Amino acid sequence: MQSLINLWHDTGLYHMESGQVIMMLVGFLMLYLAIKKGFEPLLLLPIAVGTLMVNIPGAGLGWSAAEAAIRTGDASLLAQFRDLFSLAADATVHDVLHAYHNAEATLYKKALALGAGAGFDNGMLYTFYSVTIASGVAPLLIFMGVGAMTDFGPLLANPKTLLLGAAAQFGIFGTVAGAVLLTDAGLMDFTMQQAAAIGIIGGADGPTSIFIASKLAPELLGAIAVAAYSYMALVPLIQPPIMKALTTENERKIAMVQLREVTKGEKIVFPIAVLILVALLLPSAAPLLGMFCFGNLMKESGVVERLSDTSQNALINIVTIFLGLSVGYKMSSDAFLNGSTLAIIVLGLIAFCVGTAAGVLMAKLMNALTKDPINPLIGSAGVSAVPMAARVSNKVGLESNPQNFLLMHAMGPNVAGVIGSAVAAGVMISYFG
Amino acid sequence: MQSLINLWHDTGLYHMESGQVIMMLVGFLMLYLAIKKGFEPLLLLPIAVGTLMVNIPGAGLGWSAAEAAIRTGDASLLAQFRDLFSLAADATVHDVLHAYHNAEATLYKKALALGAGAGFDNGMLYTFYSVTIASGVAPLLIFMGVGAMTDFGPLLANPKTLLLGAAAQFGIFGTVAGAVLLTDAGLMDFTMQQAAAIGIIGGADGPTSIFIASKLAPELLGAIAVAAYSYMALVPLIQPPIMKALTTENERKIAMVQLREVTKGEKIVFPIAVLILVALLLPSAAPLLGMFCFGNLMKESGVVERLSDTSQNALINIVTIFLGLSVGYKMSSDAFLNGSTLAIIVLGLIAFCVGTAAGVLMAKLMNALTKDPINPLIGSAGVSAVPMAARVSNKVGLESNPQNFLLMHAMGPNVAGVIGSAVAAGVMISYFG
Amino acid sequence: MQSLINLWHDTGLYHMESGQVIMMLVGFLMLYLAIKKGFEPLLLLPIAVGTLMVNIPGAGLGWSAAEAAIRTGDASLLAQFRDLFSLAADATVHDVLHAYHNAEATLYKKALALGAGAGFDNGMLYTFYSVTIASGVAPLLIFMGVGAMTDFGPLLANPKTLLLGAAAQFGIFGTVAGAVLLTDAGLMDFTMQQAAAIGIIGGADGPTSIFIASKLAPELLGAIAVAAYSYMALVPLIQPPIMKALTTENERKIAMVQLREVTKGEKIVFPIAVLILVALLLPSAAPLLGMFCFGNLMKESGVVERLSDTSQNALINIVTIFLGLSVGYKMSSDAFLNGSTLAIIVLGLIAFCVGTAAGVLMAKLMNALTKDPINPLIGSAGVSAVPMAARVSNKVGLESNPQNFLLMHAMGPNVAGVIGSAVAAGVMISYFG
Amino acid sequence: MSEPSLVAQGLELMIFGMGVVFVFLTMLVFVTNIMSKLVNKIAPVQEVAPAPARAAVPQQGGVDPQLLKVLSAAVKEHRARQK
Amino acid sequence: MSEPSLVAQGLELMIFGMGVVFVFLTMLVFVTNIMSKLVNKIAPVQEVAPAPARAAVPQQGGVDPQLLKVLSAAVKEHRARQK
Amino acid sequence: MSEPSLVAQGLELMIFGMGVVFVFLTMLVFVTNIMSKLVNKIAPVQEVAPAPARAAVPQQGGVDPQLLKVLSAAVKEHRARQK
Ligand code: NA
Ligand code: NA
Ligand code: NA
Repeated sequence: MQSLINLWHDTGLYHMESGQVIMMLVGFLMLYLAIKKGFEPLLLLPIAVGTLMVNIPGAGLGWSAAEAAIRTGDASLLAQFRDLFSLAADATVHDVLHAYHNAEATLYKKALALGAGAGFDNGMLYTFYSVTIASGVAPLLIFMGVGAMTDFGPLLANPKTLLLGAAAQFGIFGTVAGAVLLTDAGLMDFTMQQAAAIGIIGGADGPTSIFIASKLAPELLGAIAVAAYSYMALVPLIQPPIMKALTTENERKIAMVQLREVTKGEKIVFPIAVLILVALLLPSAAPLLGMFCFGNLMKESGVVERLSDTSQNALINIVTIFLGLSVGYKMSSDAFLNGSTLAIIVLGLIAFCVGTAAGVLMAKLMNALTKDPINPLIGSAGVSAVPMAARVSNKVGLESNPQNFLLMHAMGPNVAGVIGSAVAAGVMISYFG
Repeated sequence: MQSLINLWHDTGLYHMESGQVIMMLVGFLMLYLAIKKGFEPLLLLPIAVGTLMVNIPGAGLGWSAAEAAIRTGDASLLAQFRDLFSLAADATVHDVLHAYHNAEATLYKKALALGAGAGFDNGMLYTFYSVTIASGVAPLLIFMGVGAMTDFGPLLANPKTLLLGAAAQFGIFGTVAGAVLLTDAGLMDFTMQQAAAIGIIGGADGPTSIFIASKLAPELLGAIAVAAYSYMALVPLIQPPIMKALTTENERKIAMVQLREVTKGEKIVFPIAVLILVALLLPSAAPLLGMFCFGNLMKESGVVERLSDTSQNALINIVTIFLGLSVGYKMSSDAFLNGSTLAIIVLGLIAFCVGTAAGVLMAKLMNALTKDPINPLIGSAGVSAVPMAARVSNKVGLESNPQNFLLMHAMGPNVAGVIGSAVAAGVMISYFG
Repeated sequence: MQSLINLWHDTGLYHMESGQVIMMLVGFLMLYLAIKKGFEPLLLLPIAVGTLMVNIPGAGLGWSAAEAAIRTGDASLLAQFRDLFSLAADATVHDVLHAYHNAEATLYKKALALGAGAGFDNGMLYTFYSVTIASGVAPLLIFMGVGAMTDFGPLLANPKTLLLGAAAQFGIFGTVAGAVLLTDAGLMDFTMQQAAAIGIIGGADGPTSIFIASKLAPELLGAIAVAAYSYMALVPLIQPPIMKALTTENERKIAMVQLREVTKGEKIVFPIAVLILVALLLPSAAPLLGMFCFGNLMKESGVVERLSDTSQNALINIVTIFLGLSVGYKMSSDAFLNGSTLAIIVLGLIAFCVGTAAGVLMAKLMNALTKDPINPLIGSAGVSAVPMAARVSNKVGLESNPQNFLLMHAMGPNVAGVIGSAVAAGVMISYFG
Repeated sequence: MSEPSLVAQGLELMIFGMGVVFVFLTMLVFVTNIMSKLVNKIAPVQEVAPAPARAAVPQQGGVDPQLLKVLSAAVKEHRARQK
Repeated sequence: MSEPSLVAQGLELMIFGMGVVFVFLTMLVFVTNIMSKLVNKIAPVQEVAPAPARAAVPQQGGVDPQLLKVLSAAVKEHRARQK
Repeated sequence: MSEPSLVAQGLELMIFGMGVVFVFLTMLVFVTNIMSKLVNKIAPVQEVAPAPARAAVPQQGGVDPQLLKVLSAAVKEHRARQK
């Protein structure tokens, strides 16, 4: 009979909390957006499933061995955790969990060892998160694969579009300032680290956002990742109104000079040059830009096609599956259902808008200062979101001048935006390191 | 000269024990079955090679750093292990090993640290086993890949065949009861955990068997895995006599109603529906069924083809290689050459037979109760062993009625059997958790 | 303002040391050789990028958490490390680092835990190195993939060419003796382990060299790996003069008997036979030869094509990427810029030359003793470097006799050389184990 | 409360186990039937939007299916004319 | 030395951040321009040596591009003649 | 028992090492010869049973070789006629 009761106590229904129900609805919403609306499905679909799984009540897929031991262990084990965290004898499970989640590294590891020693296992999503994200490895491998997919040709043909990729990063740093001002006004309560992690959404680059959030504010990682990928998917809706508001019809009609042919040699040397510049100026950007340049060099060198193919396909796909599920681990109701998430959504949108505007305005400025005409519509592509943002530039351009194909011209600032946000990430790691 | 003696002492011949010779013969037998007989070669071939490797005398491919230190370390190191396990000063290497293998988690980890600290390394197969099976990750990834290969169409066209997949799981639980009765009769000495792990062989699902065995009775994992895969390969021999004995010629001639077309939408929503039901009713089945549904959703959603392809190919292949070799780690002579293995082989066969019979009888019962005719031959497919069991249903059906193609009808219970045994696995985890 | 200074202190320029500049030049040289000269680019390109990355000043990609804590932690943390290593209170960062790098295993692990506990992370390349090379796993997986790419047909058609693969291993052991004599003469200061690790370069087999170096002399791994792959690429330059010097024009014209057809059965049984011989005679060679035979059996059995394909493609490519970058971790200026590297380069070249000569001389000896004529040019292929060395035999042969195609005949000793150097590696593991 | 005998535990696990399996799969029958009706009534499937951005990267080793279609169509015509 | 206010830190990070981003990318503009000129003047690209040894193993699932070229050329001719 | 000198150890390793390598590979020559005879006499290879179940899944990104054969045959005919 006891077993029957155990079994009922083991059902999800018995344990279901309202927060978990809401998070499951969030998971379904993401599935809908990924499958029916085509919102960055490669990431959003695994994130959605991870969200559903981590919120299955009682399944403990997101629990470490320590959390499982605290939640489901017997009284004597709980007492050992109380001792470990120097809590009073009447501290509840909730108190112990709170102490565990806020423990500094050494104590945290002792708690893990205590849980594992008592025979508890890490949950699947916790394991995936530790190996892929907490270690920092997964975003770097994605960056390597993206590097191997990137063609720097259009950028090399017109290097000054790098400046558009620089300007658009104002979306990142403007948002940091915004988050700080919100805190100062008492509306929110962000630390500098959290403000920086939120700002990086404006980089419009998923792996960079996850990389920085895991280092500066892992508690916000779920919301940041979801916001970053969602807004990347929404670029075709977000950008055009801003682009049109900041440009005149005549500016949008500007035809640009045909891009010159770029040689194989230039393409091979460029990633090496970037790497040298990183080494000289901003070592803290070395992991992200190093792996990005490595991937690109594998592609352009032409001598390691097998490795380039694998990093663009099997490897990046494997990593994407685990990365997505792992982000789900940070989509538990405690982590997601609070005011921060709302602020992240609002600030993330602002970051995208500001970045878009800054890119367009920079293009207008350059147009005023240089000889070769620049269509300001390609400035918006500086936010990254490759190749979506470049396609948006092209589409808006065609509306004003059906003969004017901006796609290739916009690819320059577009890939520059990737470099730009990796540089911004490096600045943040250096600032807080 | 000493070196020459060392070298002789290092040969396999010097150390070869009879148990190792027998296990190598078992390995050769598995190779023969895999290569010449086509018995589930994807798993049996790596398991066979793992078996050969782990039984190479003196190579220590299956030793942890602790076991290597105990077996080959000097006297002072052995004394440290004696102290660790609180053994008397005259405890032999054999006693220390015994204490090590039976140590509880904390002490076990201390032993590993002591061995590693003395400069010993984990053997290759021990490493593979820890990472893939002990962590639980490999069977889950296989399940994801299988999910991405599974077509639920036939099941969705005729959902009541799910009940056939339920009935066939009686092979699992009937065998548990059998193992317990054997123990009660004094013929064997199984714990409840061991009985449950053996029963799961009746699920006719390799990864589920390995997943459950690694959690409930890792000491039996080798024999359980080999039995599960061998009997899955033997389905065409085991099932037909039972199917024919339980059905009349007229029953076998029953023609079934043509299956309706299933829409893409249904196929997309189905894995989500399964996941919801798991969340509500049986969270302990969440890892297995969650990954299975994730794989299927990747396939059916159609928006993440790259991920679906990779999980069906590169990823599942990589995991299969490591999983197979890792099972070999549990094929050492101590673990395999004992009465338990014989009992596992006998009970596993009984489990398959009982499951087959239960499926057929359930089909006859449903046929009596419902309107649409069900050919009872498709009941046997409820054991899983996809798609072998469904093919067997089709083949036996054709013998009685050369115009009656049961393959698609049998695919319904066949995939239902996969869900059924994952549910049974969840029950066991919940029962012993 | 302080932040600005921090940022300047964070630039690479501020920290750049001359050693790092030189190592970066070494990295560029390797890139040049890989991309423009086609020197084993699959390995040299990732190694080169790893070299660049690990030498980025201040980026710490090659630092463990402990090294990062010692180098960049505050005074109180440094004091804790001083205590850990029992150093005096005035020990400098440099002294502590020295103690850390030379600590025995237990103390080393404590230092890692102390660094991690203080919130420092392992650098990317350190992580890759630990997982792929220090664990020994990556070279073994490469060996598995190479096994799945190897055709033993030519060897099976003429098994006595195995002896050529044996003779060429004199390059390995002769070099060991040479390194020891250099040390005895006071010219160098190698331990036996280091001498052995250097000698293995003569095996002309990259993964074997890395495997042995990681076990016997990890401090020399970078130079050994680079030397091994570079000389493998230089085989077409190194071997022909030696081959011509040791043979007469008439010997080079010898036409060999057409190779017989080899059956599928022989090809399937051969890797199993090798594995049995390993088990009986040289268990210490079991990891390398076991994985090699496993890969070959997957290929030849024909029943696990998916696994064979994956091990030849996705898996070996993934491992190669990480292996290459990880070797870069050992290309820091301290480890590389010293007399040892020069000696390794010289001794490695000697090893190649001696191995080549031994193979050719053995072929001449066999030719004198047996009936079937052997063209001594195929002896040089015994060094391994598959299939480059066999092609060289063919090319030199064609120069003397444009009708004489030696390629297939040379493939026998060529793959025998792989087995031979794995056996030599086993001898070394056994000798020092 | 004394530990029940091993046999009792085994029978208990059997009954509970089969019970849960049947409850779960029976409910899944109902859920599936309802789901199928709902899906086919309320939301007849529309083709999903083409996957954006990086999904657009061609599959590994893949051959343009369009090209293959063109080629095989051409070959068919070619053969037809040969007859 | 007291900790600067959060707002001050935020503004500081903004200014430094944008500064570094612009300095880095501006230098990259110059480096790229110089690099392109150097590369195209000093070392006009020669085809690299064919990748040796294991690189020669055919790519997974790949289709011989040469074959496809032949095929599609054939199909084009074929169509041209059909017109 | 004093430690032998480094040179003595080096020579010892050389002699033992080459000895083991030759013993191992010489035995492998014999084993291979015997194995080949046994295999070809006792068990002439039959085709193995087609790999079951999951092995049947088509390889990643693969192109139907049959299709390619048809296509290239067609193209050859096509060309032949053009001459
Ligand atoms: Na960006
Ligand atoms: Na089943
Ligand atoms: Na060799």
